[in-house]
Amino acid sequence: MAEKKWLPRWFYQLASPRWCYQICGKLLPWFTVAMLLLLVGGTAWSLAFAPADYQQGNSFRIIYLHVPSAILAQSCYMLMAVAGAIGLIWKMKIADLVAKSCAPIGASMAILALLTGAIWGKPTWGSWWVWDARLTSMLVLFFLYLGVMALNSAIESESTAAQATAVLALVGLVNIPIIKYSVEWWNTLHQPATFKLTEKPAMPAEMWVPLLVMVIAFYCFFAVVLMMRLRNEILRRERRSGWVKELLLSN
Amino acid sequence: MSEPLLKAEKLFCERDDRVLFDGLTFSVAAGEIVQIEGANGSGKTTLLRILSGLSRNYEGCLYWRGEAMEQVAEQYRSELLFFGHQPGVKALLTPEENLRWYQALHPSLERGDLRFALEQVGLRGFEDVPCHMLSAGQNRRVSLARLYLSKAPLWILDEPFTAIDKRGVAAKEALIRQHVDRGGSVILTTHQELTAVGAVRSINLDDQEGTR
Amino acid sequence: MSFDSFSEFLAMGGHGLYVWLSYALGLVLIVYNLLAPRRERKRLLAEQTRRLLREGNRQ
Amino acid sequence: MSDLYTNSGPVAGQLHIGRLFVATLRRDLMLSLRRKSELVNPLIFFLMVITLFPLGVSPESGFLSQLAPGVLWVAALLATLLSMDALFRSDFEDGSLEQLLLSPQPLYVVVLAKVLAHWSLTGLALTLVAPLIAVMLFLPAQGMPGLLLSLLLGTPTLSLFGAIGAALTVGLRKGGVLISLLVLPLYIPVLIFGSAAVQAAVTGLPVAGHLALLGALLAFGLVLAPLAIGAALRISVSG
Repeated sequence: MAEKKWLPRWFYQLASPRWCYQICGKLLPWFTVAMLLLLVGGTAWSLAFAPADYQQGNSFRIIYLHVPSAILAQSCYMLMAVAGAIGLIWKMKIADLVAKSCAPIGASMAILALLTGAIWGKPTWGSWWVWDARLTSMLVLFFLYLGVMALNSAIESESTAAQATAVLALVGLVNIPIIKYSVEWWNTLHQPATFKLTEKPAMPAEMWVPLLVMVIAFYCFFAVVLMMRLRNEILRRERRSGWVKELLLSN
Repeated sequence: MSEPLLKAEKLFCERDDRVLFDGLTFSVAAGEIVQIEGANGSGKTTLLRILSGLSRNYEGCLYWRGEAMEQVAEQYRSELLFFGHQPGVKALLTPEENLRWYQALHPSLERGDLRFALEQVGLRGFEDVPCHMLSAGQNRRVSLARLYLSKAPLWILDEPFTAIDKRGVAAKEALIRQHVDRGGSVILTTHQELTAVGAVRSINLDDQEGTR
Repeated sequence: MSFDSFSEFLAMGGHGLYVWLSYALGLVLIVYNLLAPRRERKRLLAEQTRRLLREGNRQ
Repeated sequence: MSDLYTNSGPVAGQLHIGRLFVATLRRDLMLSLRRKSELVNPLIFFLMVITLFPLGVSPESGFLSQLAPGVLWVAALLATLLSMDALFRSDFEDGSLEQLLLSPQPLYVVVLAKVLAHWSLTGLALTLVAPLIAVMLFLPAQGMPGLLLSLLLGTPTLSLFGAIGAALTVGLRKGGVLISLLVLPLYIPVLIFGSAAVQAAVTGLPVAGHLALLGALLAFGLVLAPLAIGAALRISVSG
């Protein structure tokens, strides 16, 4: 393994499922508390204290769910693809498991972004669905997630499934900017310069600070769910190893 | 004694929740015949696929001429001839067309006389008959004709004698013998008794720890 | 506070349906995402413990 | 004679990439041409999907001519997608794929040759019949060059991306539907730029920009897709 020396030590520690399981277990309560505080505080702030938008009124408050979930859906895909690549290149099991755990979270965040976008569209544009560039890109992202999940569940062998999914996720990651660009281009072609949902020239601080809080809260939520899912996957993958047996019998 | 051609260290493989082998270590020297034995489902084919580099679902290390397999994969492939479960013969092509493509694919196959090779496997006169008109055994022999053209030092053969008559088997054994005499090595599985190839070392997968 | 009364807060200036529907959906998805792995963990632990006991008995 | 195998130089040294490319292309074309019935299936499918639109929507010429660019592109896309599953399947089933992966020659070249062979019998064929079918949809004559050129530049990209899906699902018994699920999102940019090119040609706007975008997508696909296809094939065969 001489050729891998240039990687830092924690990288190898991460590669140990047992260490990873334990560190996730230790971190989980902290992240859970942070998530709960931020989510409750952020929701209260965005629903009751943030000012209403002068154009859209109170329907603007949907932004505090729509934007964080959209951001999370995108960064979750990125993490999934990067973890998949690490798993492919360095044959690191944990990375495969992280990638597998990411998919359902990202897909549900994409659904949330789509649904909130559609609901927001009703008071803004007067219809439940508009082929807006952002919503369309999000829909495509959701399709990409569905593809990854379908492929993963179609292949029986766990390691083959992980590798195939990683390739697909990487291909998707490379294509996402192209898809986004093409959809935006298509959008301007068909409905020139309409009113965009989340494009605000300058948002006042009392509007974007709660948004920031919600984004951080969503990231904490993501960390919590990811760690919970990862721990499950580790248990399943390592079910025959000594430490899992001990853990099971001590229960 | 020089470096062994192929070395396997602590191979571990599991399939469908079952450990096929664990800690399997062996090496194959030049001029050696190694027969992989074991009951059905003991992982013979899986092992051959791992050794050939087709299957990557294993743990452990493989070395080719003393170097890690991943680093010399391309060279290894140029020095390997693999005969797998499926013969890899296209039904819509003639034996000759099939072999021509293999020659383009594998530089280790001599560009010599295809007709000679086909004659050796008893397919003279079938050169331009589409393979779907041939029997299963004849299809396998089309693929086996590659052995007569091969310059590759290592042959990995999965059940090469299935669906081949006695005379054919004797001819293949003579060929293997010749290959070994020239310093080549063979790793194979077979249900038949090997009679005329000389010394055969066998590795039994049933004896492996972790296999029950 | 940008609302004067609780009923105004609920009405959201006429957009109550949309805002509350969005937040309800958000709540449902978040809670589901948190509960699903918990349930899965319980199921997994029980299943693997049973398997372990089963295999222990056999030997 | 025993020194024959100890020096490995000449065997590893000579890589006849050009010969390999031509041999693979020839082989795949020959295989397809010997199975003529399957050869025309994508074309028939293309024609049938096109027929559905006048029947399902309206046979009125003004309406159809407006719909034509998008419909032609969607139908071409679906026809390509439909033919994708067969790309590696027979090779996988008869063991040729294993031999292909065990070749010391660059997989990139073989994959590219296979995709090219596949494209010349699906994408290229679709492109050639598209003007005939466009007439049935009342596509204005000035749109024809745009249609031909956009299909010519766009369908190879469809084949390349589709081949990634085919390679990922080749080990699965039921790959067909799954391929569509994996590949359709990736087809979106090609569809957008392709149908926009036709539309622009119909309205008399310059199409060079659209075609340049399609060309860029193709160049991008040519460079990267074979790598993904090769990796996917190795994974599928390994499993």
